[in-house]
Amino acid sequence: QDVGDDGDDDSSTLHVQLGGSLDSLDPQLAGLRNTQVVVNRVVEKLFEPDIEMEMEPVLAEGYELTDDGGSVIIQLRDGVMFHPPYEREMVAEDVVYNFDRVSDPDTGSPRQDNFDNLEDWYAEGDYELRIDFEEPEAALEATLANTGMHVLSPDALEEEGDASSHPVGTGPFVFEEWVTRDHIHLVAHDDYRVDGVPGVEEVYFRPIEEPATAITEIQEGEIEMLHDVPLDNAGQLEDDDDIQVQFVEAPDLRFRMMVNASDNEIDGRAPGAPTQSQNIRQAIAEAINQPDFVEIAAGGHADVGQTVYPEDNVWGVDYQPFSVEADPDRAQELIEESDFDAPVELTMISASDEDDLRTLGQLAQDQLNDAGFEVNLEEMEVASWVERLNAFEWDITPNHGSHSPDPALKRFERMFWTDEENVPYYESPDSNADRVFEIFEEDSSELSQDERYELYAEFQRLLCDDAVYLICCHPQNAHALRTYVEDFEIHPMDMYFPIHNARLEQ
Amino acid sequence: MISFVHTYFHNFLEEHTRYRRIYARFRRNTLAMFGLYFTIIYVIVAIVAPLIMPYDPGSTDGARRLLAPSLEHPFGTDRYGRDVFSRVLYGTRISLRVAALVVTIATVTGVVTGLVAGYYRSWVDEAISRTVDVFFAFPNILLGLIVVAILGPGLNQIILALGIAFAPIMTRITRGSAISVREEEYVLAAKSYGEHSFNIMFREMLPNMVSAVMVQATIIFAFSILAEAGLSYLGLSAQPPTPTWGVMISEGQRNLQTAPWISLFPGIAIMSTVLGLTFLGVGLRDALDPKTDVDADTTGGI
Amino acid sequence: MSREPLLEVRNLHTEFQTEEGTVKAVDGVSYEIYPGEVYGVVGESGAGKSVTGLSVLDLIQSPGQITDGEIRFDGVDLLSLSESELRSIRGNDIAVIFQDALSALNPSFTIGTQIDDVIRNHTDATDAEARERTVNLLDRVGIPNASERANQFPHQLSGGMRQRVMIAMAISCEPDLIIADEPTTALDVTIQAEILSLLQELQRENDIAVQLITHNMGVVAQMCDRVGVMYAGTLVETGPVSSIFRETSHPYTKGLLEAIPKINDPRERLPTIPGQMPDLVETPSGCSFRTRCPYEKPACRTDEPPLEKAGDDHHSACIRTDELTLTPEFSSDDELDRSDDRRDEREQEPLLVAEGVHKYFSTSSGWIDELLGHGDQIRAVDDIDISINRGETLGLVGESGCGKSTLGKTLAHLYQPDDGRVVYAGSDLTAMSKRQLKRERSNIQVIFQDPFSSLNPRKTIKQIIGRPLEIHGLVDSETEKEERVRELLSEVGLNESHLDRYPHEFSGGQKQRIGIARALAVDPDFIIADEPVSALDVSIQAKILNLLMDIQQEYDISYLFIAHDLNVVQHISDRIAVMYLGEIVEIGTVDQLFDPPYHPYTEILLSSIPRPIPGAESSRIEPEGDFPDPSDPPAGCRFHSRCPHAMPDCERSPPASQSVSDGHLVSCHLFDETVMSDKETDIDDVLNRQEELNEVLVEDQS
Amino acid sequence: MSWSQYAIKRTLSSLFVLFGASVVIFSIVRLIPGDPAQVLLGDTAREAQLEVVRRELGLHRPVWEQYFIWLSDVLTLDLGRSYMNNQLITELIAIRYPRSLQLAIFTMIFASMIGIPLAIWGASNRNSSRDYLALFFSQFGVSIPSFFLGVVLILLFANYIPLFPPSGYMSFFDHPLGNVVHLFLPVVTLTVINAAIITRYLRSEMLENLNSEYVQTARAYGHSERRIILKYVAKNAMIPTITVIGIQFGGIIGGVVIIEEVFSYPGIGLLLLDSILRRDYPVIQISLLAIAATFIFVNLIVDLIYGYLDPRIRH
Ligand SMILES: Nc1ncnc2c1ncn2[C@@H]1O[C@H](COP(=O)(O)OP(=O)(O)OP(=O)(O)O)[C@@H](O)[C@H]1O
Ligand SMILES: Nc1ncnc2c1ncn2[C@@H]1O[C@H](COP(=O)(O)OP(=O)(O)OP(=O)(O)O)[C@@H](O)[C@H]1O
Ligand SMILES: [Mg+2]
Ligand SMILES: [Mg+2]
Repeated sequence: QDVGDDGDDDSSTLHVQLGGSLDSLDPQLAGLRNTQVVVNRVVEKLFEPDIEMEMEPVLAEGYELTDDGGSVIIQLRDGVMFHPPYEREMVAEDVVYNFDRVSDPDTGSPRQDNFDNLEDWYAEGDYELRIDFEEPEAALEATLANTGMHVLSPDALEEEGDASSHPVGTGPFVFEEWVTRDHIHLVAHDDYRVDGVPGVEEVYFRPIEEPATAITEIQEGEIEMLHDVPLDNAGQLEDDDDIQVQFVEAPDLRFRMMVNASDNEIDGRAPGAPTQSQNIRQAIAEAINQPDFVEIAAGGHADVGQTVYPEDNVWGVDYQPFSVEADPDRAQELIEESDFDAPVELTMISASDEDDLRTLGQLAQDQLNDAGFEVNLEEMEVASWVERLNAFEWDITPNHGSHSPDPALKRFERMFWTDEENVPYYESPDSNADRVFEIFEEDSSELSQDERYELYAEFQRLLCDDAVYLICCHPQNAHALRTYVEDFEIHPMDMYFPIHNARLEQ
Repeated sequence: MISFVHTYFHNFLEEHTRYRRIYARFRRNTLAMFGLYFTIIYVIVAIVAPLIMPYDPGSTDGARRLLAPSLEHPFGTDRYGRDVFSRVLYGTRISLRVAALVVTIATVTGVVTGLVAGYYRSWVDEAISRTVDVFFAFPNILLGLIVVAILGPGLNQIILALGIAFAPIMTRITRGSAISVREEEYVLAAKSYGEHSFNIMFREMLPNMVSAVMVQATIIFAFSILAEAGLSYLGLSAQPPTPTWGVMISEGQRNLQTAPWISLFPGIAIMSTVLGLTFLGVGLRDALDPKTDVDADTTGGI
Repeated sequence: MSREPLLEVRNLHTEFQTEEGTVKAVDGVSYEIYPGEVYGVVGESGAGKSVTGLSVLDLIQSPGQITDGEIRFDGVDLLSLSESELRSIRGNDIAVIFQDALSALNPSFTIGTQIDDVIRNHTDATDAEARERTVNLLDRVGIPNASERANQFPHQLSGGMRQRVMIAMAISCEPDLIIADEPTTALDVTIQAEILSLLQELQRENDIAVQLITHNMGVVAQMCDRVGVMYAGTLVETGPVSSIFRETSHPYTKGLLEAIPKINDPRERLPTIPGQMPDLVETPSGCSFRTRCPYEKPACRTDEPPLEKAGDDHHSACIRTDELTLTPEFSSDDELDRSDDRRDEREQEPLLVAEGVHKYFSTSSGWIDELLGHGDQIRAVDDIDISINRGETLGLVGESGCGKSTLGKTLAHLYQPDDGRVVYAGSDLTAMSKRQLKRERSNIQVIFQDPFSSLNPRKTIKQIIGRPLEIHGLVDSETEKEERVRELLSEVGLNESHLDRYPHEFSGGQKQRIGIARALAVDPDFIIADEPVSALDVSIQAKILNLLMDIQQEYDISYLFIAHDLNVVQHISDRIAVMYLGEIVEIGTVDQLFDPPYHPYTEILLSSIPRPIPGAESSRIEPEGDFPDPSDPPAGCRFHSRCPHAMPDCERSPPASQSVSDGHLVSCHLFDETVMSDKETDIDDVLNRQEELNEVLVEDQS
Repeated sequence: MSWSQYAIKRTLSSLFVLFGASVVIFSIVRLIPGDPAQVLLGDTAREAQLEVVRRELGLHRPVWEQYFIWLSDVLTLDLGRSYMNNQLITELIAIRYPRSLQLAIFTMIFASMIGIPLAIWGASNRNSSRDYLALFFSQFGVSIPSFFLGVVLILLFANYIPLFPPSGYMSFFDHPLGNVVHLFLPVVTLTVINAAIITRYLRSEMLENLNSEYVQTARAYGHSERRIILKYVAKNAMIPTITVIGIQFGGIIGGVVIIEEVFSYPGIGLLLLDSILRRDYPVIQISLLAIAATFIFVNLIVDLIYGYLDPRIRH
């Protein structure tokens, strides 16, 4: 429930559940996905994918590539107003200011890599922004739509130091108040450039982690929408006549296991760890029972598939080298082919305060134990998990969540980075690592869409064969809403939660 | 089984009048006897759990998830398709292990520090007591939480954490008891014939503090089961696939409306175990209480 | 008897259901109390005295129950009354005074409130009236500043004051009968004397009947008109106090009377009663005393003797009453020459010498107190010089809290003195290393006061006595140890087969014997006996005293014998030291101490002892005020605040120790010629008075 | 020792304990593994970025230096900002703490209202069925895990019979009714447990006092059983019970972690749990300090009351 709600049901207040609380409201700095869910409707970017996953200009109006493809000139929308009390029109300099901020190492944004291919950016007048590339850019719109490319009010940033507790942008909602662990209050931006948007006067985001609680709350009508529908419990909500659940295939969601193939001793990796052997990794892949993951981890609302992108996705490939249901016998055979004897001991780390990770980890543990492995599952808090993850002190770990819909955006996964500080974990000798990195590093901007597809299809197949990046299933994105919430249509990527379209039946 | 234990216990106590009197007092207390029987059953279940579990407590099955209690699955199944009954049985073992080790750690630490503080008094006492005061400012569950945050989650860490968390109360109880026992003249007597301090503490004083320590240990035993469950509820205890009751309750909470049995049975298991232990503890205290233990034959001439 | 009895108890039976069986605590007791008389009930511990008293008011709580009998008060059968009718009698017509006033008073209400409550409970006095009456009562029982004191809590008062409060409460509703259950047992002799005389005064003034329960024959003799002697739940003898003492007709009463050490009695073994009281669960058939009775006949086994007439208003439950003459054998030797059997000439070589010993305790608890300057120093032992010769017994007396035990423990080196030296057989204990000290520990041993706490309840007798042997390497093997423990047990008169028993299986007296055996185990030369008999009944006390004297004779041991009872101390000692507030005020041989002159404090102590001689004229000298706070002792002479002879000098300067004759030291300005020379009062006056007192004391014995 | 002397002494020793607690808090917080910079930036952060953040947070200084900086900040009430969202910690605490306080106060009021009469009622009818009822309730209440009771209550009163909201919080000033309704289930849960503890403690105190000699005196002076129990015994038994109630109160404030988690009640417990998970050192420290300080403060107050009512303990 909320604080500050005036209580009369003037039916223009929306209460929305969030699956977890936030750390920060600074969209350029925050690590958690939920921050994006909330802030994306307060602070906008130049582009954003629509529900068809087509890129749509938001703060931009259009763009023109220079002939050599080395630069782009982006026309900005005019009449875009920052929120009060920093009300003024947004101009190209403001975008430059934001780009400077994110790319500046001193800011400490985890989104710096967005700028890896951007050489320079400057305003050409109030409504034109010019960007020079290092290399021609294949996925320009997607890059500009990426997390961290938000345009915050420079005035507000100057005044407050950062946006972590008070984000000021140009979006349909104005940030009003945040009481940690309690609620985030947004109100309609009256001067928003689109008429009739947003559809409600106020939104309260309430973090409710406990699924049972969230379900009760929406059934009681205490809240109108669940952002994070536990897929497991979706059936229960669907049974309720007052509630509808929207599902959509998510291009960016996957339940996956990372398998540590590295033999890099600098990272404290013991020599001769079993997962350095491709046989063992493949045995692991054979041990995974995808339908059980679909049922248990996603309550049936997921698709099987072994490659990074689901089959129906633009980048999807039809490639399933391992049995979809577990094949313990095959796994045993693979183990026998390796230098290891069953049961093979594996160290799995997982996070105890992330429901999905726990489920993935525990399921995988049981399935592996049935197929000739002995998995020591260590659950820890996310904070420790991240630390362990980065220290590579594990053989296998569940991971989940979303990332960019375009594989060319080199934010694929931390484990593929190859700069000085970040040694890739994936460079095991008996693997396709070399070719994978080659593709990863390859500049695809010159290529046609079909050629790019082929390239990344190969990439996915190689990755799949190597069994370093095991897809358990592709969960769907789902939201639940009371039936009197109208005009809301689910977005395939849950961080673009189109709450500004929702309105309440009078 | 029970009657065997009963007889054995009885014979053992028969040997000594003091114990016989304690046992007689204990036996008249129905609740205490209930607690004793319950605890015995609990310990037996913990020991033989692997033999009587119908299923592997960690075995998942997508096709059998969230089944209501039936003959096949007396307590139903959870969302992983695991058999709740087997898990509850196995959980007994875990909670017994945790509780037994926590009690050991807390008792050994608490008794040694409490005895040293109560015996030496002066600055030693001051240092120990103030440290205990400081620890007392943090509720048990918080101490556990912090220690687990430091050591990382896991059964052994929980055991250590709770051992640390419960030691101060044991220190306090022991110290209090040591201070009063120290005033007894036999302590002075031992000193007067040159007994070593260590022997005075552990051979003269400690045996006379056994009942206070034992009663407190039973209480800690019960409380550590509760505390472990609480910390597992927060996801900080044993690592999967080890089932602990607290983890089961917290896991079941997400399916509470549709499959309440997942949380309910482990909850009942905790409750009845702790209840049994509490009755046992209270019964013990009443039976051992020196105030009711008046020696009737100490009056009269020579 | 022309008057109607006020209280008439007939054939009272009170039983307790316990795990061991039914305890027949009161087993057919009949007696009556007439208006205005003091009826004493005596007997050893556990005889059923208290239960009898409580039964009168039907205050027996579960698991106890009055199973039979009749209690008539003022003609009304109390046992037939309803609870509320009984309540209107309790405290109003019959009041009770308990032994331990601290626990008998409610700790969290002021004493004023507690008395107010009683008054308002039985009268319709308003709050203000009740309080006024309370203050008057407190004033009446001798509490200074009564109106302020009324607002204090029990723990803020001294022991004597608390007992006065209990008395005030008892007389608050002008009862006809007061049941006083050992009202002075917990108090020091000087305070006991005050309380007894207060009680007597009030009783006479208001014509109140008193049932006085006590185990002290002296108190009985001094206070009572008639007496009932209880043994094992029954009354064995009852009658006027003088005939009980002078025409004793029950062997038990005789035993009780003879076992008391008396001033001027010869230093020899005391007559004792053998055996111990049977437990009240399975009383033997016939006379319950027969197993301990020297006059037992076969008939005693079968017949339960009824109370039969043994004289005017004198009854005794012994079938041989008529045949026996049982007048106690008090020594009648007026001119007893004590130097005969005292060893003052022998072995004057000092064994243990304490020089300028100080032992202070701090009352602060922890560093915060110290930081704040809270807490004071209690000078428990303040500059004491003392020496004990080989083979002698030095008695140490003084009021509770004066530092006797502390001195004892310091001499035994259980406490490290804050200043001064303790030299034992020529070597300085205070300068010794731990190792040396440990060796020395076998020479000095301690016997403790409380037989219940001085033995570790979790150890067998063999372990308890054997441990010192092991520590000092006096035995080489387990069998040798066992052998030696057996020897020691028989030495102290215990059955050798009791080796593997635990302390709780022994009676108090037996435990004390075990304690003595433990002290003897390491073959010490010097034993500090810290009130070894204070917790025991007279009959047992006599046996322990005998044992201690036997041992001394056999092993040539020196004793420091601590007690607060001068009678006991003088019985066993060669020399006596009198302690007051951390200092020794007088020291000398028994003769020197009891023949004037002596210190005013010794004089008070001596005069306060209730003597077991009915009708003896009270020669009590009243001290002034209470025992002062040991953390804030009076300046000058510490005793001046209570001294009847206090002079201005006494407040100013502490008296130096004066040698009045060979080995007789007194710390009092009265005996300091430099102080007294310019005084009006002649020292001779003092001496004369004291001479008279002494004559009275000696006469009493005949 | 007069009461005021006692009060000064107790206050000083409380301050000392508080100081000890602050040292303990500060040092254990440093022992928690996990790099706050890493948590702040997420698992995709790079080393250079982490270093910047660490510097910003002052994590590069020696620990003892950090402690004294922290202590002086706390003493000047400059509690700093959260690592995570840069919120002023003073504000965070000011919002969260009163909620837990409200929970604790309501709980203790109800628990006392139930526990005290129940104990007196039970003890005054020793071994009757009423006594057994009180005894059973008290044993039952201390045996049930709070979170389990909470879960069951949610199931019963939020799901099956939807009377109360299962979670959340409403400000009393904006929504008096909503506030009360939201407090209902957590307060009931905590009340059952705490009332049981009070009952258990007070009952045994009562029984102990009923065996004491002053009760015999009161009987001997004709006071009625009713007055003996309700006036004499109850007062004596209540005095130490106050201490227990105080300890419980402090315990609730600190132990609310679990109950706040069950009911998603945004109090200081959840704040603490959250910040432990996020390695938000400044918030962990201050929350722990606030909890410890409450506990120490409540105990101080209770001891002072105790010392006032029962002058014996001043010695
Ligand atoms: N509440 C009780 N339960 C069981 N036995 C009891 C109880 N009260 C007294 N007795 C027993 O009754 C007997 C008489 O006790 P009582 O207290 O009257 O003795 P007493 O003569 O007053 O002794 P003392 O001088 O020690 O006070 C004792 O054997 C005692 O053990
Ligand atoms: N360990 C101690 N700590 C503090 N004060 C003490 C200690 N032992 C004794 N005292 C104090 O020292 C004074 C003397 O005590 P001590 O026990 O020597 O007296 P006592 O003459 O043996 O008395 P009693 O006849 O009651 O045994 C008392 O005021 C006592 O309170
Ligand atoms: Mg008695
Ligand atoms: Mg003493």
